[in-house]
Amino acid sequence: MVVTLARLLGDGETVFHGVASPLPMVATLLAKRLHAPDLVYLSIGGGVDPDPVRLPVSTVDPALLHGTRALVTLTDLFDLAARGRLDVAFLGGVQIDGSGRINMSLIGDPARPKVRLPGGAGSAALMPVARRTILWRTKHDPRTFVERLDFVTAAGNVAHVITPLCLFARREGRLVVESVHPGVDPDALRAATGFPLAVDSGTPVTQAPTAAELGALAQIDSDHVRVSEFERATGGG
Amino acid sequence: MVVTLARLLGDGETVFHGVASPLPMVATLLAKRLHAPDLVYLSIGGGVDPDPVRLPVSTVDPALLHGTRALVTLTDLFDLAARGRLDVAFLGGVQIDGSGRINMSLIGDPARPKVRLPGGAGSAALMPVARRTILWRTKHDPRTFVERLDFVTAAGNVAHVITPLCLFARREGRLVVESVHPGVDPDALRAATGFPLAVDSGTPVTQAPTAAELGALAQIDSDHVRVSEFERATGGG
Amino acid sequence: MRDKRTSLEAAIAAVPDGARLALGGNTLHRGPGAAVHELVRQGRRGLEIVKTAGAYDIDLLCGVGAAATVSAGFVGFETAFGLAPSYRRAVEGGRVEAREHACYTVIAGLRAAIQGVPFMPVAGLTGSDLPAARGFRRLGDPYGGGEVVVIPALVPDVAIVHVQEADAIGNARIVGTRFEDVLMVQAARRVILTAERIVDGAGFEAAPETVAIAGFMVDAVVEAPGGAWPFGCAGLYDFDTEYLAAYVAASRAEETLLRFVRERILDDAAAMVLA
Amino acid sequence: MRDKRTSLEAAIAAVPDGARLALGGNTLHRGPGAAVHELVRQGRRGLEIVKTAGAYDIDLLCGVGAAATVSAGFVGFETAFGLAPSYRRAVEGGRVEAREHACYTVIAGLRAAIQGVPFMPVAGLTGSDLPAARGFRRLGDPYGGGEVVVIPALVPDVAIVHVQEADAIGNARIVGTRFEDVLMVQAARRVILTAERIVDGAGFEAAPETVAIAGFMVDAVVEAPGGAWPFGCAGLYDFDTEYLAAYVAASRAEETLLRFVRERILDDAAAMVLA
Repeated sequence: MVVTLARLLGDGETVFHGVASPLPMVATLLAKRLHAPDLVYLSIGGGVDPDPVRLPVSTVDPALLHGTRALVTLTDLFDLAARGRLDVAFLGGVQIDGSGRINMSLIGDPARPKVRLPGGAGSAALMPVARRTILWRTKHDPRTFVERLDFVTAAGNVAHVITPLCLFARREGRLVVESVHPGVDPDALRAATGFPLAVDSGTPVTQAPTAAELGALAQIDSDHVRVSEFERATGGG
Repeated sequence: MVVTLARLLGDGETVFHGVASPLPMVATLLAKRLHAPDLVYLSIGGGVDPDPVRLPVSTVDPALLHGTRALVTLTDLFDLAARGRLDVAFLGGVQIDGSGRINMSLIGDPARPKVRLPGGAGSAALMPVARRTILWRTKHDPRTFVERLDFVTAAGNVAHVITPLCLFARREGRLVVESVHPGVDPDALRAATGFPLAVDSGTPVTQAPTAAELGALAQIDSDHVRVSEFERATGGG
Repeated sequence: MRDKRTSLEAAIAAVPDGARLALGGNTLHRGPGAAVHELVRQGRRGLEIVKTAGAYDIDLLCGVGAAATVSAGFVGFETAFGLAPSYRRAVEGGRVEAREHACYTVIAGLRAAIQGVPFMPVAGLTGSDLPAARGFRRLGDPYGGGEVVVIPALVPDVAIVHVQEADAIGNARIVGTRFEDVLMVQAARRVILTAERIVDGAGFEAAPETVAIAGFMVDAVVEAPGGAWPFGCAGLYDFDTEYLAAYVAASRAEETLLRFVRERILDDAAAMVLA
Repeated sequence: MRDKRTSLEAAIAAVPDGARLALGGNTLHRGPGAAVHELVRQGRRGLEIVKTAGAYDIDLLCGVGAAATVSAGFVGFETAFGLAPSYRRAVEGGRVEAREHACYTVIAGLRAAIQGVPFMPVAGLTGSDLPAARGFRRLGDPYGGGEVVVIPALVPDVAIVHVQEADAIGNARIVGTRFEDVLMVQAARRVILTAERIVDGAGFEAAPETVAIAGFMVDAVVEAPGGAWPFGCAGLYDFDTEYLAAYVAASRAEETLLRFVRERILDDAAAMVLA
């Protein structure tokens, strides 16, 4: 997943992630190492192009200030996006619908929710104004990928959604399967998704990580911080 | 004048002046030295409670940062006033009318002015929101103190106006003579003022500077920077 | 400027029940831990907590019944420790009102407060249910553009911010990220700083550019070594993984939470971090 | 990030005729003097100058016919040198439009640009003729408060800011007051920095808190020792009293101004300050 995320980032692009976002953190550092040396890496903690010595499990950690030459504030970053100058925002979603909208707010009746979720953080403000948003989710099941959200926390310029099973792209306002990860059965993918999907044996398979990609990844995330996300998926933004 | 200005400032008050404001600069430093040690002195350059080694002729000069422990921006200072937390703003005025409104913009027809003046700087924003404004002017003649302004650059909470001839206070929306400077003839004062004034031999006389006040003034403004204002009166704000 | 040093007890005693309270820091970092514990000790009630992204502070204040309202964009312990159990339970049980924000709308409300205006326009938010759910209005652009959402001013009665270094009159340095702390200091009616150490402010004169908070905006300064704990404090200590894990586990039920609070917070919390 | 160093000539060549141009600094201090001289040399026309309080820069650009519009709160040389003669003459003669602002309304317009919103509410301005003269509209508060003036977004096409120190990718330190420079950098579509010296940015890593401008917001970096002159540059040199007095005297009539420009600006201005 993290290698596929990294491949979505272009050289020279300005890329942001928020709290609780280990995968985007690793993917952005990986892209910078591999094919996007002039990518501008911004995170909620305000570091610009940090070069962390160790990867933190909290993505607001001061470790993400190491090697930064300038500090900006979260306010500056939201402003940057608001005036149309942020290329990529990474956002999470506890529920994601077939048009790429997300729910991070609550499950059940908004007036008296059954489950109160953490909240969308910056997503409602960022998703409509970032040039493109990449969603990621470490669970792929019908409770996550739903036909109808209980609450629309945010909607906007979603370009891609990555999951442990596939990579979605958004075309004409709908999520479509761009590639299926190696070894994933099309029927299993359909069964794991709460909205209709066009996927069959002819659907492209996600290119497996190359040796170079895996080598760079091992260097960047030697502590396997990215794995923490699969243990506790609270989303992020 | 500068001693009278200083006496208008209370201990603990937050006091601001802008560009082209040597007299307020000297008066504020004098008040802090004499009776208002906890006065907070803010100026357009962003210094807080500076302790200048030499007094600059430009009141935006880096000399007004010496001894400051924190820098704020002009934006921060306007915001402070806008939310009602600035006690005193010193502002100038090329024309001042009988209700204490000022013109710093132009003389003649606004569409095609005969004289283009420097502009009101922050005054239109500050005068209505500073808890009180003190105006100063180094000329007192009927072209300055007028019945009708050619353009109302700013209006608001004017408390006092100081001139080389007298100290005005604003009561019920009108400027009234609070005290006449020593040796100023009431008739001459009336003749120098373009709007009607109640002033006669019973009008209080401005208390002359004490030896202590003059001594402190000589220390603070040993270069007589305050005199520059009487040579070139372009106002300030 | 006058000396503003006081004790933590006295500073927090000036936070009334029902206050709208802005807390500095973000998720696990540089929150005012000692001040939050003192609020718990003093049994404060009815608070509205204002923050972009909170964790331990908001969860604890909800768990002990000190908070009535949470105005925040995110409440959770990140992937390190997961959801905020007491916050969830209090909102789901109707004891706390969750006024969800988009982080940027907290910032917009604070900006309106700072600028002394009734509302602040904010870009984005299209397609979201949040504006309708929160009653955020739209205004047309009188200069001929489209509509924009406007956020009402959010004026905290009190802001509490923990810093690495302050002088006696409230000038303060923040090492690392400033989060929304400087906005909170400007927006609030009253400002309490807790500081790892109180220093002679004359040392700030050589580099005033490094001073994040100007003393004239501050009302009280409290010396509180370890005062962010269990939050981390950049340059000095990390967030306390062991303590937070134990806290989140205890927070999953009211009984275990209250026992945890009795044993580990109502006793001397400061002693722990210094041990 | 990519290396953004270029020559002053190339950087200024990217400022088109008719551009809305924000200039850093304030009155006599840290204005981008070298860049302004280069605009004069290249014969730029039709510029709109945006600044809270300008002096030499605005007066000169008006005097040589480079500026068509001035959006500023104050134009003058302070009590040191008095009024701005060429600015006055150009406005009074109808060759330059003076869009008077209240300084804070320049800031409000830049803030709207920074925040990507069409307008910014601003407190104050009651009783002033400025809002009507400038067409600033009022909006009612949809949350039940009173009316407030709103300022339209003021998006500079280019901002030029002179700093004491920058690295090759545009991270920059400003010594002393920052004025509105950081707002201009954020608000503008394109940002040109002139810097007293270009340094190795690795040195910024030890104290990123002291870096005022983040490189990713900058498009071009020009090494320009003495590049504020005749403005002062805090920590390095004062404004040039003798030169400015001669300039203001020359500025009092078009013929003397143009002779002054030919003799002292179209020749090598940089050589003078370094002599």
